[in-house]
Amino acid sequence: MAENKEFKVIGTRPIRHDGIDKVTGRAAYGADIHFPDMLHGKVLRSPYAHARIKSIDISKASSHPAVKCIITSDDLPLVEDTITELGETVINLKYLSDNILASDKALYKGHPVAAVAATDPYLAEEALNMIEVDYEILEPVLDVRQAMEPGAPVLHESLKKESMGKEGDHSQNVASHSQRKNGDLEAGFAAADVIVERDFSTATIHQGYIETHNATAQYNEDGELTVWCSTQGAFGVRDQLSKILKMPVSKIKVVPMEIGGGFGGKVQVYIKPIAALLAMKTRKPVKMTMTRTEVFEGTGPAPGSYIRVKLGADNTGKITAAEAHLVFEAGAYPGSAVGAGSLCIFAPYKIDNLQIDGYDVVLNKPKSSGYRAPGAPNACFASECVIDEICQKLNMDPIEFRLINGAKEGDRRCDGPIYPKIGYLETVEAAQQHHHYAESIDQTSNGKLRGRGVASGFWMNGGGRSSVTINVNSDGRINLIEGSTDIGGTRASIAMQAAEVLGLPAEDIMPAVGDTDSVGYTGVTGGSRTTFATGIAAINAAEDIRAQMIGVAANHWELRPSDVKFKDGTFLAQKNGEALQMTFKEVAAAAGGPLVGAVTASPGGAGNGFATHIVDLEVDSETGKVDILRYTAIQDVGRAIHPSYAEGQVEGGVAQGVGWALSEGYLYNDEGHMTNASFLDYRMPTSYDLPSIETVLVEVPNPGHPYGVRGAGEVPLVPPLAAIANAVSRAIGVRMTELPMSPDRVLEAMGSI
Amino acid sequence: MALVSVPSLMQDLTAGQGQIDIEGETIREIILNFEKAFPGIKDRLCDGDRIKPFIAVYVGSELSQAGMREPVSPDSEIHFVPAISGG
Amino acid sequence: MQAFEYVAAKSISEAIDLLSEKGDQARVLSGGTDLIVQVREKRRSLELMIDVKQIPEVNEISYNATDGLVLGASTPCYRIYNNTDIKSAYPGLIDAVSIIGGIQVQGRASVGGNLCNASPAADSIPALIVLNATCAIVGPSGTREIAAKDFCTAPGQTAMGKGEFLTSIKIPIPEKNSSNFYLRFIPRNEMDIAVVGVGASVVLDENHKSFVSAHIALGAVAPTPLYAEEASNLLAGQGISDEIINQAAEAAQAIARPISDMRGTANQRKHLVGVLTRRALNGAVNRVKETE
Amino acid sequence: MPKKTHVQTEINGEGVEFLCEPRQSLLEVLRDELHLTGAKEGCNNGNCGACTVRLGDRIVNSCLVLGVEAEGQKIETIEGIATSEGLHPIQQKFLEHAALQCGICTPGFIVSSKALLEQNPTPSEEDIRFWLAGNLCRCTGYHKIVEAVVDAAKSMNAEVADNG
Repeated sequence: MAENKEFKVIGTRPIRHDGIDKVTGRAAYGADIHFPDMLHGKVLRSPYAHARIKSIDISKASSHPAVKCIITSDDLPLVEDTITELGETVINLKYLSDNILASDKALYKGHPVAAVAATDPYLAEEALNMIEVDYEILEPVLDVRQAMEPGAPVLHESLKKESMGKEGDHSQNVASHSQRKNGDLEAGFAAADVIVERDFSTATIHQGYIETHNATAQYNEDGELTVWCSTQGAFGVRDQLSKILKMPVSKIKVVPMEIGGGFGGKVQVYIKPIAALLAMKTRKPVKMTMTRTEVFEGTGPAPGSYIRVKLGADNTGKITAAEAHLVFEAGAYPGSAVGAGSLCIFAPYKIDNLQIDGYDVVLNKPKSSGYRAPGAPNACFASECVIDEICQKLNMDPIEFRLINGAKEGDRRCDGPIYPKIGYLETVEAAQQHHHYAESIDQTSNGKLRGRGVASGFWMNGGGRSSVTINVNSDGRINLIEGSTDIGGTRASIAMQAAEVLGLPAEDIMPAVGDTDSVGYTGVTGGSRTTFATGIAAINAAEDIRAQMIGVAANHWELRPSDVKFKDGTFLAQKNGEALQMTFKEVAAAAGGPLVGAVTASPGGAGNGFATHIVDLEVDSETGKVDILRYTAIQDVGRAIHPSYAEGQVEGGVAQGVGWALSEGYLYNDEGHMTNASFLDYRMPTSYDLPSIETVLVEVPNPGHPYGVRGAGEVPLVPPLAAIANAVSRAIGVRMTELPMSPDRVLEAMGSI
Repeated sequence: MALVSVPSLMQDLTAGQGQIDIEGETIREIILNFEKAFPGIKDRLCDGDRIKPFIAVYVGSELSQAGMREPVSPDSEIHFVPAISGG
Repeated sequence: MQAFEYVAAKSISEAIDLLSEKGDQARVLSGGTDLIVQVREKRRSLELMIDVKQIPEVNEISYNATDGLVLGASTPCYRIYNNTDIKSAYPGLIDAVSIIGGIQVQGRASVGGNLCNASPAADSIPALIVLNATCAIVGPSGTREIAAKDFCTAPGQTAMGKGEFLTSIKIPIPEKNSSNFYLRFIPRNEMDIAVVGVGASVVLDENHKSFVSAHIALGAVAPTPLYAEEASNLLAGQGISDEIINQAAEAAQAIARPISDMRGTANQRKHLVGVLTRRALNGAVNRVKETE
Repeated sequence: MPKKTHVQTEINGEGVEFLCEPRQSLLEVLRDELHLTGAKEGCNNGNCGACTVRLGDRIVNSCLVLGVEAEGQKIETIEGIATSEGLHPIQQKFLEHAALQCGICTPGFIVSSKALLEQNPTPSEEDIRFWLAGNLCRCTGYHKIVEAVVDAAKSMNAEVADNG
């Protein structure tokens, strides 16, 4: 952790402003909302993975005395089958609407088909069982490669393959094909002394946030809709509600409650429009919360994938050519993270000859959604494993190999654009110098096989729109209202940037997350954008306040603003040879009224994120069980505003990566029913499954941010899958190419079963 | 003249040419001149007067936020790349 | 979750009357860590839960050097592993009750409940089988005892009849030079259901050179927990060696009839029976040696 | 609506009476009837620990306890852990070590950790990781949580030393 002597607040570790509420149980999360007269909503979900909905009979259920309202897709406004821009993403409205309540077809087990509002949650559940749905059961398709086969069951009759503006001629399950190509692939492979080509597959997995989705809606007689909910972006929810319900955004207020984890899974709406519709029809507050099983079966998981990578290098270790073929599960509707995966797969390296093809494929699983660096972990698992095998074939140290091939400022990214200032090589050098890498490990210990793995990862990081309002109180303390929901301590990291500008201690800034009526448009807390983009908005607002206060001081001293200087929270001037000075608090008092700074910003220049991880682990050769012994994660964060929370992002990403690599994955039976839709059998790591994780924050300041911030939240999940796979493969002497590396798969790879 | 990289999946319209110098001070002008040289290009890149949602435009190393209005300097390098969705 | 009635029975006879009256629509509630989830997830329907935790007999632990252990069926795991007598006499039982769920579950879950839930993967049952435990059952027609190895008859099914319920588990005092051990395999280090579980108890000669007798029981490889009789018998009178332990492990594998499910494959389970049987036997033997 | 039962219990040192259906869990009673929403529902089947409360002399998942079973019991929830003196040392150390991110699992972790330190004032890292395995956290990777509990144990033992 580099010293930031030039800063007063940045780089320190104050207690987060919302901390006390969260350790005392007072913090109000979405499910903590209660209205005395509220109704409870429940969703009827398809028991089939693929079925035509012939009819829905709600007459029996409607006669239930506790039932106040029942809705089906007929109650949703008709929306056109067109792609439109929605906030910061693009989406087909028909698909968006059909995923809320299925219209003609149910496309996955758990797909909502109807919803009930009743006076009691248990009675709402009872009423669901009285709704009679007539299904025509269709054959499901659950594997991307099978879904691409001619003659596979087709999910959407209207879906035709899109490839860079060209539309296919017949309907099938491949939603899109993208390609990135540079140089001369054939020549590149011809120049290679060693070539490795392998197929990889990764399971469908879930973000696993501990708080399930929830929404409470109220509709007033004047047509104003309010929705209290758990979301990564209140404005994104407002945009989606406006499109799905065909309501003007100004009629919708979304109140973001505290959020119990998102990781990309709380951007897309699910029950929010249903709660809204039930509230609009009953004119009563309607509260809905999902069960854990509903979350697994009915919300966007991260896509499972099939990836083929071919890589060539010469005897000096220089990569001569790289080829990748990525096929991602979109789920029931188009839009997987294959685009991001294709962009990230070779991003840490300078490769002159390459071709990357990405395919987005629909199949009978829930519509996939983002999960922390969407697509990149899948993609880099494949590429970083092939690189490790190349290193073995060349008998070359994997860190050395990365130093030879690593990308730096001025090199060309795989899809053409030139890299600005990046810190990839700095993470590799830090790994090389780290005592973890210096200390060797024994290959075996009491019958266990040990291995060390190294892998790198990339995430582009995002900018986008953020808004911040700063109000200076007469006592000199500051209320800061931001639009970014705080999932991991961003109230602190944003307040600290404003505090730095104003020369105040972090504690003098009181940050709050505003609802959509009380702060300007702000994009989702996602894309590793919040500390960067909302931070810039906060810095700009603070600079505005500083200028206003210089004016106040000048006015007070009867000087020109240009005569007043500001240093370390004090205003200074010279008048008739006399040194004048006022503290921030004195000027705030002198202002004689509130000072307000409101800013909206949409900064580019987010600055890419890179990481390099080292893991030591142990394989029980008799049971196939893998235990992580030691983990070191090195990441360029540009500048750590609050180092503890930057480290926390890394440690959390590593833990999720361990789960993805070893124990997590959707299991399906032949009918397309998930067989492990609970925290018992969807195995996320517990505290007893992990060692202490050592984090090294490298700081290569991002020129696109006044303090050098780079997004830090997503890239930590990119290297672990490959790092762990490389360590297991080196420990057992067999290449592992399928995730999760469950004990039975390890035993099979070793030929024990 | 700005240097435009032609996406591989569009090179069927440029007779395999991967990089082409094109006049223009905005992305709109670039695309219109591109269309003059290689008819059909505009339909691939645009819906009416806007860039298709699944295509992103880079001018140099910066992702364009202004779409068709994005200014272009003579020494700019322009890349039409698949937009990132699902993130 | 369906609606149901709740009664906290104050006496065994009250519980028996309610059970006889309601038949399979009544269920005894001890820790509830299985029962409540099953009803909530609609895997079991009932009209009445009979809470027996206020009946003294089902909640007591008593141990003495002549009769051995009487363990109230509803005694939660945390009281069992905090009991010093049980720790020294039946370490294999401690192994099992220390890994059922997390600490919170162990604050509620009971060995009686584990038996009555009759899961093939129940952790405590193989441990009880190798300790020659018996289950004390009361019912309309009085009291009877069933060997732990005969208690489960099928997944979720027990040897208890209408109106009967389990009041306590009895375990004889351990013989000299004996010890016992239970372990399971799970993908994580905690919080999973056993992919395979194996319990072993051994009695050694004074010099700890050979087996006087041994018992081996298997979990999660058949519709009920299994007593591995041949594997157990072939160890009796044999010198302690890797060879004989491997033979026992192979004999145990021979009776395993595992299925493939979301927790493991049949092949994996068959393989693990061998691995865990070896580890359980060695674990028990080492405990005898350590107690010197 | 099925008949409700009257239950008399003690929560965080105060006598409390409530009505509930037998099928309502203690968690539902705490949150929906008594509006003590500090205990959270993460899985509703005993696998995440977000609903952990103290019941008598041990901790339990309140989603696996019936409200009616609270009759005559003593219950402690996250709301009862800070006193008029201020935060409990464990709460303070969670803040100092940044041992929370989204915070949804935090009440469960604090209730569990308090129970651990009451019965084992000097736990090893291994003890802590084993004890807390019934509490899932998806944000932190547990590293800072374990550090916070270790440090809380230190400061609590120091206090004890000072007072005696």
